Amino acid sequence: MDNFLAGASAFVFLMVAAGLVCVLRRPGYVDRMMAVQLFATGGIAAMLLMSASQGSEAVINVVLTLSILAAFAAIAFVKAGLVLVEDEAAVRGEDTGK
Amino acid sequence: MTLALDSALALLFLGLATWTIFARETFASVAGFLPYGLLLTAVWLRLAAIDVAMTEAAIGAGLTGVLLVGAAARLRSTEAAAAAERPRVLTRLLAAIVSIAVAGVVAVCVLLLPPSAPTLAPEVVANIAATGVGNPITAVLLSFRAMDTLLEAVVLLFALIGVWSLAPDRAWGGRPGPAPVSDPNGTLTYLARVLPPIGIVVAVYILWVGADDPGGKFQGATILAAMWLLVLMAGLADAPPVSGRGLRTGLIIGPAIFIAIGCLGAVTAGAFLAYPQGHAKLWIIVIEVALMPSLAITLVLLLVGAPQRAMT
Amino acid sequence: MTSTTFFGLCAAALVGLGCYGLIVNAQLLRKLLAFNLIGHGVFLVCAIIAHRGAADGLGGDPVPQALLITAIVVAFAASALAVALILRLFEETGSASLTRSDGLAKSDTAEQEH
Amino acid sequence: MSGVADIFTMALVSAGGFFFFAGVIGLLRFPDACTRLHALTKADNLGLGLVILGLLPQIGSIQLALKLMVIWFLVLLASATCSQLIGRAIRRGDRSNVPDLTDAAEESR
Repeated sequence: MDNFLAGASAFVFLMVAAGLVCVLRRPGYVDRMMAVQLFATGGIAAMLLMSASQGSEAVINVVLTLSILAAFAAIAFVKAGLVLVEDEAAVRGEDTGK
Repeated sequence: MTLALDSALALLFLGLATWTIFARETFASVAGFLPYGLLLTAVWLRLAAIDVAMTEAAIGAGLTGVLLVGAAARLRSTEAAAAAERPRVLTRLLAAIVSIAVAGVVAVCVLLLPPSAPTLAPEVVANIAATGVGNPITAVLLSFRAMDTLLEAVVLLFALIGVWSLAPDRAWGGRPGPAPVSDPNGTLTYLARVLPPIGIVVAVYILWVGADDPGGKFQGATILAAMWLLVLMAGLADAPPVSGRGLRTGLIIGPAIFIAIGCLGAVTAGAFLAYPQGHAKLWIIVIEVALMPSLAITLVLLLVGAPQRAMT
Repeated sequence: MTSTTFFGLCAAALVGLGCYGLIVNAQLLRKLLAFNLIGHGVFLVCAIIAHRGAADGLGGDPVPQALLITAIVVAFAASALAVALILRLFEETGSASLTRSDGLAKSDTAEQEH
Repeated sequence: MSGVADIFTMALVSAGGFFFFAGVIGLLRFPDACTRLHALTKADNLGLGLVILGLLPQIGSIQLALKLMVIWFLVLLASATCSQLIGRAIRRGDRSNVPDLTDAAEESR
């Protein structure tokens, strides 16, 4: 069972890596934001699998901390990116949709 | 399978580190740094350093990332000038040679570590009963090496004084950050109302389990700080003026109690920061509980930076 | 190869990457990022030494691990101070690199710009 | 009994892994930012949910199981907020679909 979980964890890590490669290769803020969000979900899934394969119960607390802080960091990043996008839209003088 | 996991982890980890260094824009580079911090947490877990993993998850991945994101957004306009300043090929080549040499030295040191590693673990295990706590790292942090922890809290305060002293004259003692803009119907506002109560409960829980399991005041304080920052980010509250008396009291109360207990130990147990016989766990918990709010306030103020707006 | 050695080599690579970024990237925030990378490399080496000292039912030597926790917090404090310095430099000069805006490339202008 | 629990875990974790895979395919193949966002948020959160559901029988106590559910809830909350903000950024006109962002950086060289 532990081997299966470790393998599943490696698989999810690789999927996240593949997603990250295609997201980061594109230009633009929106794709950067998606990269961070991809990690906030996929990274936590992979870490949960990893901690289950190690069989240590205390690790759950780490993932709990991480889920709050990763959520917070992702939102801070997306918020900053949104401000940048709006600034650029204002500079271009376009209708910002408000 | 473990090897596959380690390889996947290392591949992604080093890939993100490379991206952080070589990305063209700073914002993109920070976008790589956030997941990188998360992966570093996973690496600590693989190395069985669960307490360190939790600290990294809280401070390394969370707060440092947010700090850099904010700065990258502010420095957006310098992007073009910085890109134009890229050094010449020769410089880059020399830099690469130097870096590879440094990395090679570190790698050789890692490979040549003596087969029997020195360790203090048996001594910690032998003496942990005297402290009454079950988590060896808490025992080291707050009993065997309590001086380090005290100085760490003080270093955070000094860093904060350093940050505040960078305020321009017009904003001296004023409020940090831009004025809050709130969107009452936005999802972010909703999240900033829903998440903080959960976060506070989790923070207190993490503090409480720190006595016997991985956890403790720093991790708890970081979660508290993140919740406050979320409220600031959503514009539901304004950052306090840094000259406020209540704020400054809150900042120093934790370290002050720590020092007071240390002095008490000097009187009753014969050495600074020595705890009276048999009550070590009580004092450790008093210190942890007192330090957590002070640390949370310090972390928030370090993140929001120097004052920018004059007092009104 | 054990996973300890494996991550030790990762730490070496991290230090190398950080060094390169510190030298080559002009913008100060990028230098700070690179510096953080070097720091993480050093922390990793320290964690490996802790992991090798596993004994008496503990996953690692708790003393270096406790030191690492202190180190992570202090590194954050240093980064916060550095970011504040960079932002102030940006406010004063409109630039976030150590090169002067009149085109005279100087490496030691940190003091002059304050 | 543990055999049934193991099969349950394997099935659900594999299904979760499949949804992560599907999410990546979506990110690779979908033409514009909105559809990619759709692939990312829906598939990945479903994947995470299945993984957590699959891990539940492997976890000894109710307390730990509850913690897992809290983690799931927190991630869902955060990713819902995030994707809404990203969606707003797409609507406010990011230039990611017009390939001139990198050109602007090139010009300044």
